[in-house]
Amino acid sequence: MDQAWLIPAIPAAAFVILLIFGPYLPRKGDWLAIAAIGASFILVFPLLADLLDQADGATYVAGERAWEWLSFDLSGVGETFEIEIGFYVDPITIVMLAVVTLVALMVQVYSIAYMKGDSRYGWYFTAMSLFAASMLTLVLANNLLLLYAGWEAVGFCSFLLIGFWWEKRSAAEAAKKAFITTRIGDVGLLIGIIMLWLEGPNTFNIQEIIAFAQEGGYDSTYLTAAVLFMFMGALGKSGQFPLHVWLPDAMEGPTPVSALIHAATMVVAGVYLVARMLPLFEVADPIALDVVLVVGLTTVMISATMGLAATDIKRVIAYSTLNSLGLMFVALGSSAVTAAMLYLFVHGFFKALLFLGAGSVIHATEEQDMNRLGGLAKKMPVTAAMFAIGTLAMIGIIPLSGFWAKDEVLVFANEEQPLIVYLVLLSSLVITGLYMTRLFVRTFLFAPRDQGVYDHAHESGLLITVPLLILGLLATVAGFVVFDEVGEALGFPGGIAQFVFLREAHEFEFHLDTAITSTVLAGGGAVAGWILWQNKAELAASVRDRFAPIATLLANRYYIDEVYQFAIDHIVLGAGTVVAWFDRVVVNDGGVGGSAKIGYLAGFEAKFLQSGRLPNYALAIVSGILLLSIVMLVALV
Amino acid sequence: MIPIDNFLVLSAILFSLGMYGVLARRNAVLILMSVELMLQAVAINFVAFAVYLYPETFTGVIFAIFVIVIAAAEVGLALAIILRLFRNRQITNVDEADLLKW
Amino acid sequence: MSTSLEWGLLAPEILLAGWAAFIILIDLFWGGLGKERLGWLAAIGAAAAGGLSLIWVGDTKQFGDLADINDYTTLFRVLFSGIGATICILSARYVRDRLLHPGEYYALILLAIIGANGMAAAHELLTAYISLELLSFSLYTLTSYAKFDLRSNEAGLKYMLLGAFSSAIFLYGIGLIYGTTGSTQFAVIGEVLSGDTSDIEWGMYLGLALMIGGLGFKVAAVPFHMYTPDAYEGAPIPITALISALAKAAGFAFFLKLFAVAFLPLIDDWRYFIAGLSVATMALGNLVAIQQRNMKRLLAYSSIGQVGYLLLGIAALSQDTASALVLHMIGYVVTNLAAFTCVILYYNWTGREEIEEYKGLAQRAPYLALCLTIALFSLAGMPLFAGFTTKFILFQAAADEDMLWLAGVAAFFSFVSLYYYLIVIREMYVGETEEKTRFPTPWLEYTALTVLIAGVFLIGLYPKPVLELVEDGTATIFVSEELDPGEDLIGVP
Amino acid sequence: MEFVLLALIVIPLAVCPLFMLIPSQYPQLSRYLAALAGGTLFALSVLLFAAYEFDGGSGLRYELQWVWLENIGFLGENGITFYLGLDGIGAPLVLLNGVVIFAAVFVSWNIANRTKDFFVLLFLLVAGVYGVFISQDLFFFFFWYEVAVLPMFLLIAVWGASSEFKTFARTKEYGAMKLTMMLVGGSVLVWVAIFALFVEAGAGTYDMTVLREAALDEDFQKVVFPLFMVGFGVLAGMWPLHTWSPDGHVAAPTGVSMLHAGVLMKLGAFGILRVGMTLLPEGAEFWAPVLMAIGVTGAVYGSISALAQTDLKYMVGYSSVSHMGFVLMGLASMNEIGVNGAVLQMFAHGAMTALMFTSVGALYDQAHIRDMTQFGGIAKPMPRHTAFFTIAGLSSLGLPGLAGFVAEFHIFVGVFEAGYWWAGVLGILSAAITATYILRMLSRAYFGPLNEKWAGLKEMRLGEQFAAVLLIAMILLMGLWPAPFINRISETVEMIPGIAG
Repeated sequence: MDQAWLIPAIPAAAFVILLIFGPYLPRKGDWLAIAAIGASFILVFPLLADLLDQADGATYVAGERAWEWLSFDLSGVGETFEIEIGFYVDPITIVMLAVVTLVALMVQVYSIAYMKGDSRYGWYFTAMSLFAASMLTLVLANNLLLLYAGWEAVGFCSFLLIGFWWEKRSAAEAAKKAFITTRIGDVGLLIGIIMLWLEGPNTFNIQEIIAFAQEGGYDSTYLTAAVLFMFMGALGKSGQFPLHVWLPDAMEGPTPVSALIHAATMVVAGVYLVARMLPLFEVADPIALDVVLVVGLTTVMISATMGLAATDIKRVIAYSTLNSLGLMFVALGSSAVTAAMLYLFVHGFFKALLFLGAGSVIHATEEQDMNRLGGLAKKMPVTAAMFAIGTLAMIGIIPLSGFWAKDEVLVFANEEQPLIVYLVLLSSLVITGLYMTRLFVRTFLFAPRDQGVYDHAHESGLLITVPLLILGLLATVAGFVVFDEVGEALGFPGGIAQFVFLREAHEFEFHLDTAITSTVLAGGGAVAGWILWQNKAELAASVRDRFAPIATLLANRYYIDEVYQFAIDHIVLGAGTVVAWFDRVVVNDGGVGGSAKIGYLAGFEAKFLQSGRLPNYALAIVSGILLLSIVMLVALV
Repeated sequence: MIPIDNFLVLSAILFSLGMYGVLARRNAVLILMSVELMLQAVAINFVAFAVYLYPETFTGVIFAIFVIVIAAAEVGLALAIILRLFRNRQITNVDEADLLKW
Repeated sequence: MSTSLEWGLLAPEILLAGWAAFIILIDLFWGGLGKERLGWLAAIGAAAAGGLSLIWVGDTKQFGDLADINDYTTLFRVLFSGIGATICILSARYVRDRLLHPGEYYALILLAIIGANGMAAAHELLTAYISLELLSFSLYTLTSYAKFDLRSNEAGLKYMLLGAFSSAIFLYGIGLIYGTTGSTQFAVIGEVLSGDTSDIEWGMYLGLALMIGGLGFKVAAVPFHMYTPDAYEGAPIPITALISALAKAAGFAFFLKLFAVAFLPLIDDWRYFIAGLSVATMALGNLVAIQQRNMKRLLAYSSIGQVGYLLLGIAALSQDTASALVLHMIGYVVTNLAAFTCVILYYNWTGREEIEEYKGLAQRAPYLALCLTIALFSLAGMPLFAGFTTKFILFQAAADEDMLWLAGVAAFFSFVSLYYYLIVIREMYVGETEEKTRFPTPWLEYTALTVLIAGVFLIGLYPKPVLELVEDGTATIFVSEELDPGEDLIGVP
Repeated sequence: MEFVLLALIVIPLAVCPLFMLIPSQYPQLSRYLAALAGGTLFALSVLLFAAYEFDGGSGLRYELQWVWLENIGFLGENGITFYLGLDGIGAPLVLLNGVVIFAAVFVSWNIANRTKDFFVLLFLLVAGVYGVFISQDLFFFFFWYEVAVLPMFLLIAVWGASSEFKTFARTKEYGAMKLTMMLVGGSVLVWVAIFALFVEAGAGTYDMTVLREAALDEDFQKVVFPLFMVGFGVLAGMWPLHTWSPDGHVAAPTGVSMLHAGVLMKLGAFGILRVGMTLLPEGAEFWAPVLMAIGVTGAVYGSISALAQTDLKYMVGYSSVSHMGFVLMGLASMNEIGVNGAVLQMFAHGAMTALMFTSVGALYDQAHIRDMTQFGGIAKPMPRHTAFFTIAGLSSLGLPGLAGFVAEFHIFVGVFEAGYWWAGVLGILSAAITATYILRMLSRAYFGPLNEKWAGLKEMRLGEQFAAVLLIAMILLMGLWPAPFINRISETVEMIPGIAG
């Protein structure tokens, strides 16, 4: 248990080595990065093993180890102000570690082929190792400050990797946008952390804070405010409703980056944070959880609808990610950690699969726009097959993992939340079915729209297809974890449900009715999508013309981007110009310059007293004498 | 005996006349004369004090003598400078001598 | 009855007078000596007088109630002869090139030193007045010494007439004080004024006001300062240096002694008038200086500003403030002479005195530029140099006498003064000139300059020795001498 | 070790006449001498920082006291003493000064005209700064404080650069004059406050350890503290009196603005802490909310106006104002965490700004313009330069793992702890705004397609790269392992009366 710190340390060490010696290593050191992430992946299992054999029955004892990073004693209050570095391993961490390390490994192997020949090939793997290190630190952190450190580092890495091809103006802008938006979110997180520390037990340790809160240490409105502030950080990082603008643009980065960061790991950090802090959400008054729920719902609806209009295949998948994240937050909103973590676990695989599939298409055809693709299935059978599995998993068709996890979320939504939530989710199922099939059909089936692209297409090499196959297998199999028998078979006493729970052991019930409704709706969506977009997609075109205004609205992403841009240009930059002008003209020329001018003018006037004529001087002397004597006599005599 | 006040008043009047002369006059020599007038007023003052108030010591009287001596020296010096000015610029009016200003 | 007039005590003054006559004779009869060497000769004379006056270090003697020869007098004698010697050395080259009759020129300088010595040594008003007039007359003549230069002439005229006018006022003041207190001895006046002065208030206060006015003229306090800029600009440069150093120093030596001994009992009455004068002087001196374009006029206003700080010392008069004032005066004199040396040298080379014409001096004469910068920074009160330490001690002493507001005003105006010093420095270092030729290095003047700059650094970095000297000096004027009332000049028993 | 402390002041002053002796035909010789002197100072600073450990009492170590003036006039026993001593707050700042001067020497390696005069003035500045950090006597504190301001005018006026803008122009003389006049103007207030303090304490000495014990009555402190606060605040870039900083830095040569923004601005904040808050605790207590308000305004105001700047140096100038606003906030929180944060921020900001100016200077030396809108994609020709500037930018926007975050975090916690939650939120907001303008500048000037005009740019000179690496080492050291700094600072901060737990 106490070698857990090795997991983030190895990629960090790799990062340092690659940073300094990278260019001189053979093949620019890509093998070192992959070896490092591989080692971290392998190290997860001993952790799991320790956790399991210490577990008595279904309750798991979490391992924690901490070292003091910085401390000084506060004279007045007697205690000390301490910041420590440590890790905390419990079931949620294990799930996260598994997803992160595995997907990272797959992506890095995939990138060898994908990034071959890139001028900054070495730098790519350096940044990837740094990302892995910081993500793992975030997941393992035992105190909020270390979590925040990992949080920011991950944001920085996404800035580096989105802006990997920074020669492109759009990539540079996207990177900037991503980092600033997440930074704005992090403002909330930092405030939340400090608020929790302020009124709490003078420590940043998460478990102590939660214990303190559960004993009713914080008063509820204060706690709600702190928790909502923290949720603001999760919003930024996971691209939820108000701060989701950066995720679609983040597709400027290389596809493996999108696969790793914007599907499986970074964006999920927000979900992990809320899952980790859920006890706080629950102690705070219910408004907190409702906010999470509402935000999740709005993101689900917005992303699903926008997915319909997007033409770039990566953007469609990005919207699907937003959609899934929305779902996770809905699950968390109804305090179903199990459902959320399960969906996260499963989503990591099939979303990475979809992205890598898209990557292989882009790698093969150098083309991202759906209107120019089509009919690639014949040329790229393996990619097409895997992409199909990914799409079906995303829609949530019965055997695949997507179904089971989505089903859990629906079950909870149905039981805990009012009906409206359940209905919204169901409608989102339909729309997901629609745009996912649209994506698959437009890319792989029917007649190719651009012959040049079609001829150019070829099946990608083994280095790309093998990770696809692995992920494809996982996407299908991972769902069965739901059944306890499968859990016991894997050595989890009482199945996975027991493993990942919050309040009490929770049984996966298989609600036949929700399962049927969800499958019917999802399948219907898929079929409708097939009909709409088959061969020349005339039907889709006619539908679009009829609902032209809605289509344009969706194409422009509800104009949210434009609103934000307007806000930034006019309000923020405008304020900047006004303040800068105020500073230069009023404070500087007016205030400082002005007072200097007063001195100057006073001197200027006084200068002319010196008229050069002797009687004036004599007059000055006489007036001096008179004044002096009169005042003296009047005052003193 | 004439009370001391008369002398003090006389010297005050002379002093003020001298001061007025310095301010009003434009010709350098006349200014000089007004200054001399003021000095004589001072001499009167000294003698008055010496005689009326402190007859037993000669300080006052000696002061008066020195004042007169120094006034004489002053006139000599001043006239030399005024002459120099006149020779150079043919002006005696003090207002015209304003090369040095501001 | 101290009718025993120990003439030996006045040896330095006698030496100076003799030396002046000697120089005039040499100039008259032995033309071969050359104007330049005459200057060095005069300097030797002045220095000898200074050396001679060191004999009386430590003891307190009186020259028959007229002058007392104690540490205070010795201190100022050395200072004044130092100033005289420096001025003679500096004006050697200037006189050779531009003035006639060098003999009388140097003689008058020596006479001026005698006048200054007399003012510092005076024990009673008459001696003080006579030496004041001696100093003033020699300065009037020296100011208008450049016979054919209109500006020197006009300056002399203004200085002369206004000088005479204000000394008449000063005399009237003395008369009234004599009338009310019965004596011209400082100690006796002090004695009488400390008694009940209810019935003699009118005469006393009017006398005091007139004396402050007269003295104000001599030290160029604000309402009476009008002549200073014109006199400084008109006079030949070495004489401007002489006026700014000697006249101010002698004026303050007398001012301090008069107010410390004679008028100390009335301190609570006149304190705020002097403070008012000081604020006005600092304000006008520094503000108008910002406008100046001519180097000499700038230094004139800067010296007016410095007078403001010295007046602050008198306004908050006490034993500590007096020694701080004298220290600041010494610092000011040394720095001012250093600045004027640079101005004289530059004038000798180029004949220019406008500030713009100092452009690019740093390239042409780096050492001169460096010394002028040091001097100006010292005048502004920047650390490492004399100005900072002396100002710090002076203002702190004033603050100690609960005149904190005045110290604050002084600190503010010393900050304002930095502006016009920086303007000169900017011209020297940032300005560019066409001709890049390096100036010839005048060795003698450079040694004098180096000595002065060393003085500036010494006072700035380690003022202890100088301050102790000054402390002994001022101690003597504050201890109440043994009084023998009724004792008078030539009193009849 | 006492003489090592003395050496910190003696070396820079001793080196000045040495420079004078070098004939101006051999600028290379004076550069080597400068590098040697810079190196020794750096080594000594590191030695002092490492060797310092707290041993009870007031935390003063390596004391050296020589009587300068005593028992004369108003000075009593130990009147003015040349009293050097290193304490916890001084140690990191001494290290900072050592690092920045060593870097500045390398950055100003190719100053062509009058090299030796440049180095003389530079080392005079350094002597002044060292003097302030280690002198324990109020007279000499002010003495060195003024010495540090003395060479600024010439450094900027002679070696600076004027700049034309569409709507206004800022010549280097204007920048130099304004900077010097405002700083000396500020010091007038400090001067008056020192006089008042000396008279009130009545101890006849300027020795700060004695003045500390002098129990000054409450309302006297309330009147005198604002004098210190505003007087030192001018140099610390306090909000309404900060305008000299952007203009001064735009006009100053790189090495000078490195030293100035990097170290000299810390003198102001250090003054408030060492003289204001230690000697006048109740006064500080009373004025803390005002200082907090000014600090927050400075922080937000600085970052917003930096947003609108197109000139790189102006942007860095305003960012310095903003970060110094953070320092003032830290000081105003009057509790230990906040004040620790303030001192940490002084160090962190020193290193960051020095690094930023090094990079901007390097760019300006080659491109001769600083308008970021005309640059594009410079990362291609100057990758290392971009990396260095990015690290500096990231540290200033408070990325964890770099110095900025550690300091800012402490300040925010301290501010919240002191109950000014509105100030804390505004502070964190201004950190976000900092992120905006830093990233906007990075993406516009450095990333994106390469503007052909700048294809000819070459990488930073070796000297500049060495300086940058040195500074980055400091940023990373404090970012990753702040324990050595915190341990030293916190012991001394505890000693300051009036600092709540």
